[in-house]
Amino acid sequence: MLPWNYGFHWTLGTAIFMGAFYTVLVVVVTTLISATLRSRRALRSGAAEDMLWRSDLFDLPARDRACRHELTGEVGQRECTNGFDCRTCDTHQTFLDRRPPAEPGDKSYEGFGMTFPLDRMYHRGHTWVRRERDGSVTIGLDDFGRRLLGRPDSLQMPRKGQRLRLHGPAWLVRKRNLDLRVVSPVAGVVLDTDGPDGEWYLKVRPEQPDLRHLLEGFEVQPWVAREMERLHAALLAAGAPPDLVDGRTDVSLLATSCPPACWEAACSTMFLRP
Amino acid sequence: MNFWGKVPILAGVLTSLCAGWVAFPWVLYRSRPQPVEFSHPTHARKAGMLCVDCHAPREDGTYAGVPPLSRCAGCHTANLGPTVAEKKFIADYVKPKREPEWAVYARQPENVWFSHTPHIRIAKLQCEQCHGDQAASPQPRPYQEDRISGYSRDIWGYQVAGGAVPGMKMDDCIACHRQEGLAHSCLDCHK
Amino acid sequence: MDRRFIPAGVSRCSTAKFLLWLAPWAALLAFGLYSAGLCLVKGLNQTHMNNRFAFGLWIFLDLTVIALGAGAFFTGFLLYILKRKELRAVINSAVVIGLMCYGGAMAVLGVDVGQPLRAWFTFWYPNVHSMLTEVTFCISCYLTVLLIEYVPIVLKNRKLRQIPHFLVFQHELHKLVYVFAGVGTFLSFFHQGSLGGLYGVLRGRPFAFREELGIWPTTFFLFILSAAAVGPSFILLTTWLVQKISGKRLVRPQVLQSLGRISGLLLAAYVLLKTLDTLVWLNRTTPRSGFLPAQYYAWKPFGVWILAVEMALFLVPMVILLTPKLRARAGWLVSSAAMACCGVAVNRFVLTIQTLALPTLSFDRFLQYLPSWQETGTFLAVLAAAVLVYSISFRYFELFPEERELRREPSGRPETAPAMAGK
Amino acid sequence: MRNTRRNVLKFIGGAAAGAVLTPVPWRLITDTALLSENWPGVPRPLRGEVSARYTNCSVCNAGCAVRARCVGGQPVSLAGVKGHPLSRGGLCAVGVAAHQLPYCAGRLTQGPVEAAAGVIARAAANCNAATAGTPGAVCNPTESIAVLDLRPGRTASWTYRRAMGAVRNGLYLTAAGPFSGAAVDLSKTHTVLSLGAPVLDGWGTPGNVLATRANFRLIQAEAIESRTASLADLWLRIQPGSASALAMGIAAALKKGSVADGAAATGLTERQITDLAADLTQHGPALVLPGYDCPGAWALNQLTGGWGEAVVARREAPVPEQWKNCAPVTGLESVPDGSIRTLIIDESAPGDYVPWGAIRRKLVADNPVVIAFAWSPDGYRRHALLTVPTAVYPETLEDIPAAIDSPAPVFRLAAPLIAAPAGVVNPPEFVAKAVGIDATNALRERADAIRKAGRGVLITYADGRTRPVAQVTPEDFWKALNEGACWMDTESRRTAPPAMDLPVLDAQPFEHTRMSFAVLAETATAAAAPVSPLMTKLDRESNLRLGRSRAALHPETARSCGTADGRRAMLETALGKCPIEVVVDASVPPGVVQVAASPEVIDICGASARARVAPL
Amino acid sequence: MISERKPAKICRYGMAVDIDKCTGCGACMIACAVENNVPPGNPDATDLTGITWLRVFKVDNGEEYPRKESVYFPMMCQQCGVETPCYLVCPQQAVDVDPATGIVFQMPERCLGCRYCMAACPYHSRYFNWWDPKWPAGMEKTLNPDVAPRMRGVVEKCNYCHGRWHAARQRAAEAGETEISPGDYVPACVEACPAGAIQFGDLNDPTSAPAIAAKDPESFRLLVKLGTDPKVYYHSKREWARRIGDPSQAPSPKEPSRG
Repeated sequence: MLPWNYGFHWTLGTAIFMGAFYTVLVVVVTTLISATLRSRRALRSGAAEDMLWRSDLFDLPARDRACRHELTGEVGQRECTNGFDCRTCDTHQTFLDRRPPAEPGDKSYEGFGMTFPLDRMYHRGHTWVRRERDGSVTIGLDDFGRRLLGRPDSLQMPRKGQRLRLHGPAWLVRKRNLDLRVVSPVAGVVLDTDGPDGEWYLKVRPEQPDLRHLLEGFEVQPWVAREMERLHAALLAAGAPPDLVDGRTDVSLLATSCPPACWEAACSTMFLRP
Repeated sequence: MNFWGKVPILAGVLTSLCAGWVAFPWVLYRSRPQPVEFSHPTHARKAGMLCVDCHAPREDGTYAGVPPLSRCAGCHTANLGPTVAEKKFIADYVKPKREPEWAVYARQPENVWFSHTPHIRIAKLQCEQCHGDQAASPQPRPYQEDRISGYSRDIWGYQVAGGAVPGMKMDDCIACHRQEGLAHSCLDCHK
Repeated sequence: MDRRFIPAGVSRCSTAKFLLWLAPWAALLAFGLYSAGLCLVKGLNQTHMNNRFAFGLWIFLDLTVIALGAGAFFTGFLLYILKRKELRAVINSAVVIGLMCYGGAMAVLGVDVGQPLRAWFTFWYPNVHSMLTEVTFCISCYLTVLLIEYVPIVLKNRKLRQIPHFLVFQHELHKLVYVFAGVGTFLSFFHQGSLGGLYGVLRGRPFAFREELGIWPTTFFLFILSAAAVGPSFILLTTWLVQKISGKRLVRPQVLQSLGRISGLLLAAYVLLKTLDTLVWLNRTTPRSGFLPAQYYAWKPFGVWILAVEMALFLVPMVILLTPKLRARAGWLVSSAAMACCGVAVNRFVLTIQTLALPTLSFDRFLQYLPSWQETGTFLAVLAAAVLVYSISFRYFELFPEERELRREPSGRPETAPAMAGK
Repeated sequence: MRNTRRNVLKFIGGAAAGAVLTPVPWRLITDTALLSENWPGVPRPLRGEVSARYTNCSVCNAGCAVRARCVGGQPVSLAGVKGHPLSRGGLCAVGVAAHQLPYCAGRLTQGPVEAAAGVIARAAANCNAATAGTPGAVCNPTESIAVLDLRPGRTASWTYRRAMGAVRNGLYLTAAGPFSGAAVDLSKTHTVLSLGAPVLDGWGTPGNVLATRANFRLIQAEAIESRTASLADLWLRIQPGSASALAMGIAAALKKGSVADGAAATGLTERQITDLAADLTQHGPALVLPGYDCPGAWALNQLTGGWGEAVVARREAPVPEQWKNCAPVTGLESVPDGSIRTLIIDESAPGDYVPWGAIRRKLVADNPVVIAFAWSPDGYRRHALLTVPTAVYPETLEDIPAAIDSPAPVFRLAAPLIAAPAGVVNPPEFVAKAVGIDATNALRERADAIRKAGRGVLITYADGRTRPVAQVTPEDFWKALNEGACWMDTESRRTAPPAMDLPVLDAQPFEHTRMSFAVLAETATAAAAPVSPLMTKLDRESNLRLGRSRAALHPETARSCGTADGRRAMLETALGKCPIEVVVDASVPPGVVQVAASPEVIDICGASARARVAPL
Repeated sequence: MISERKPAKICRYGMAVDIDKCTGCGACMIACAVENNVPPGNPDATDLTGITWLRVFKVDNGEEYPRKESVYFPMMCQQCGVETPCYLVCPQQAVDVDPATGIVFQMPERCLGCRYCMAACPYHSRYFNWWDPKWPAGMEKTLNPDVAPRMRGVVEKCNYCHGRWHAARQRAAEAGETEISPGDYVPACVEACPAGAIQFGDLNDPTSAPAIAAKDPESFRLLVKLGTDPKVYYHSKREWARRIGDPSQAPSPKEPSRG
């Protein structure tokens, strides 16, 4: 196949054949190389967590990835393709522009026997984020999450000064021999850590002030409702006893009363674990 | 990756380079010295002999092979020189009339049909042109046989008389045949 | 115990049960490897091939398997180049099937040649006018492409992707997969064609020889078409089989139906051209080379019936697959797909085996050929290997992305997937 | 350094990258391919000086002239000598590969040489003792010793006769029928009626037959479509074993008698037979050639007018006078049954294989002694007490008797091309020595006698010259003979052979026993003699000829025997049985089993017999 | 072929076979095997797995006795001159056509044994080494040094005794000639045929036997309509025999017959 081989001589056939063959070879090799280089770059820039988050998210059923504007009924059926990072989503902005100016609503939302103060923003991994005076933010588990987990068997908090990535693991919880990672709602540096006993878990200096990707205000109610639906669906799929799955499910009971399968199903669904 | 990160890679490269260039040939080739420490220069220079004096072709021009002991014995009935090698030769071979098992560096594979006749009679080639100036060649190198293919290293590897002259590989034949416009098909030389 | 490797959100049988399923196939593979080893060590005298029947079961197998494996490239082509999104549901499975088909073909070819140690000469001293050269190059290239396409599927495994390098690499590779789809399509077009040309150029075998269009005999194009037509059918068939065997819903019926529809359309085109080609061959090509078409079918057991069967096996499924009502019924859909696959097998059989069985010289005789157990064993090895790899892939990798969705949806509920919105 | 696993991976990666820069992968790929050239077991032909040597083929009496291409003295291929007056450059398939005979499977090189010598000497002594003192008395028949010469007419034959002559009641036996000392002259023949003789398939001197083929019309009367039958101008398909009946029928027709019997036996019409007879007389000179199941038919030539024309008497090449007082030539059949105690069979040179039954009859009932001189394991070795290994063409130095189609006496030697292995003997010299005669120089003495007679010409092959013997010195004559020259007597006045009387009809129609099929042996050149291993090209690898231990049956016959193509079966005759492989062949007439003549088959069937085929 | 320049002299070696003369004695087949170092058949070899570069077939006119006629029909490689099927299909140039002689040649050392050429050859004159070559002990001594023995797993075929062509060229060179004189190069089968049924020569030389046969109306070639220009001319006076070359005259299926 090489011109210096004995018996080789140029003909149209050879030219075409070799042309095609080497083109294919070059294309395949260059593609592989570029893939390698790009993944190097991606690794360097630490996009790995984000990818993991996205691929985990992609493993979830389409309905778990519903767009926040679907929850609020602003759009019929829409699947989030941005891994819940609305800041990079331009459709989000158009929806925001369409919204009427928000009039001051209640201080908090009560539903399903749970309380969601509206002075803060919520992430769909059941964490809340509150801006503090000093520009830092505090992060905690929302009522849903707290009741679900109750008192964790063990807890693994990040070190002070550690850098959290958006949608990377914020802290790890172990409950009923099930390991869960709580998704970090923001990217930033850990300033201080507290625990289940305190009001908040983490104090973080966010990398960027823009927190548009978090739910707030009137979005919370439909979201919680949808979360309840999902919880029920998950429990049903895991074959939970019917008494667990009715309108008045007390989330805090799950930790103690439901069988392991349902427990895993419930936690995975709620904390967006594939 | 800092320097220390590169060290293992370099080590790997170095290892396989050594293994490939040094150890591998040593393993691959079975080396066997020529039975007699024969010197072409001595015969050509001192004795002033010509190639054909020993390597006489048959009357049909074909190569008669390495000269038999009888031809050597023609002169070496008794020591002609002081060398140990000759003493040994006469003692080991001439006296007991034992043919030395010469190893032929350039024995061609079975599927090659080579005849000296056209090269001598028609092309009028001189021995040196292919075999190199053996008269100036050093002592016979050990014969190296490829353990896998069973061929002599010389026709496949480096060249019979070192640098200057072509080796005995197909490419070497072809180069000349191409020049002369005699390369028509594989059938020219293959059987 | 291997739960951590099994994709999230899907359920798989217990490890013990799985191993139980693998065991017989593994045994078959072992036997096959033994018989292949015999052929390699003792030589091809272990087969029942001979100087007249220079090709036997193996070449027939290669041609058929590669035709069926065309599903891989064609699905990829439809998905990544023509953007038929719904086929995302089967593409991974198609890749694995393609990989096994081509890998098997290559392996068998390795046994089939008398001097495997020299097989690389074809790459070093290729005769570019030989169809076999084209086949060898394209198949080996495409096999590489398939391997590359298989990598992301493996690395996406739930456990493996925890390693950032793997995760990122498969992600980036997956982004570029359309390139490979393109290359694969290019290569496949050529080697499917060359496999047809393999016999179409045999001037000395008027039964196989065909007129030339450009530098290629008509079989070149017919093979591309038939492969493209049957590939989807085979994917359809295998998917259905896997559903039945695993007892799970893996894809929405619409996917299978659209596969069937595509298959049907191409079959229609194929039947048309094949008929045309057959007529030209019988009335023009054959008389020119001094033969009588009648002679071809004078020998038992290969009467005209085999031609009829071949055409029927393409015609009937074509009709079914192009009738939406029938297509909608799983039974009809699957059985017609199966028929199409058999059709292509018969077509390849006729071109390989019957061609060699027929005499060319007036005083020569018709030949019978039955493969030896070593040949059959080698063939079974390919089958077993394919099943093993597929089973393992099915268990640990995400071959059917829709499976999880379908699992969450209680079956029987009307489908409202966005992918289907268009139809 | 931390993280060793990563480092190991790095190392491996580096090593892989480095390996590409070394000759290792490339050398290995190349070498494995080269290994497949020198695949273990593929031999390397020896190289050496190429030369041409001449000899005469002694595989059969044709003694075709041979040019051997030798490499380093070893013959690697044989070819005919163009322009040779007898063999005309022809060489049959067996002859072409005859230089490979020494490498036949199971070739004998070791044997009880001393023991044999002892036995012969003792037997001779016993004979002499048994008849001592009773001059001229018929010796005690149970104490006679005999040599069976399968190839009479050689110098060796004379040696045997002398040896047996030296023993008081030694016998010299030949299997040759009544027709000996005569020859046929095809060049003078216009019509040939062959009663199953393989005229175009190795009979006589192939080159001569083919060269003269244009002169004569060939009529083949044979039951099977043999090679000759398929090529003859006219093929008469007669009933198996009815050749002699046909001969009788023709004789009757010539004598204007009734041909009814002949017609009945042969299955021909009376008209066909009378026409045949007319052909022979009108388109003369005609020649009737018997197959070897009806030797008596030679006599028919006396009626057709071919006697003395197509069939002529042939003198024997001159023989030293002192040899003349020796044992007479006795036909094997004329020896009383059970009269031979010690029998010496010389099958070192291929000849007519006599069915063992016919020989056994002549031996004494209680432990006879049979000594076979042979180089191949199949043959009489299977029946002999002692087998003495001999040389084989082209190792032997021996003369070849004149072929049946050479009217002129000839004398040529099969000059050895390669040395005979140690441990083999020269049978005639061996026997002569055992009975106390020195025959080591017999060939030379014969040559000198021929030279002395001064008749004839010497044909040398190397230069293609023909010289009157008179002009050649004895030494040159002998030297030339050893270089493959041929002495040929000058054409003498052609005379008819001594009259033969027509044998009575011996073609008894087959009685229908449980043996339901006729076995017919394909009698090709030296059919019974071993051949080169390469002959597989002609039988198993191409089906051109019927291979040893194979039997061809008509499809129906095969079906009726419950066997099929390629199956093993047992061929069973009244004399015995031997295993065969069935070949189905539509060209074989139904009810006939066609076999290739091999010692086993001839032992149980002879030329033709009834048999049955039982599947195994 | 790999030639850059045209050879000085272009021959088209061919054969003329008079099937009326052939007696099917098989001397040619044996001479061929002897000349070309073809090993004796393996014990398991049949007429379908054996190696006979030259094979004599028995062909009859399909009639029954007494109208039945038979001829013996030597089949060697027909050395196709154009569109040479085997040459075109070999994937790795193991088949070569010598532009100087027109001889189609198989190079065993290049062949990988894919057997595509065998499928391509309409004359079935290519043979595969199904077994390792094996000679009885001592018989290797009789091998012809001008021909290389083949190994298992490769294809081989008649090449007009190419070893003899080499030898002839050497003899020519011995006399200082570059071209071999006609008659000095003769394949083994031609030399061996006692009936002189096979003749050999250069079709470009109008005086050669094949060239004369090519003009003879009673000559024919096999499957000539395939358009591969076979260079072996058969000759017969019998009309039915001349139809052997025409496949459309093929007999209908019937009981097998030897040869």
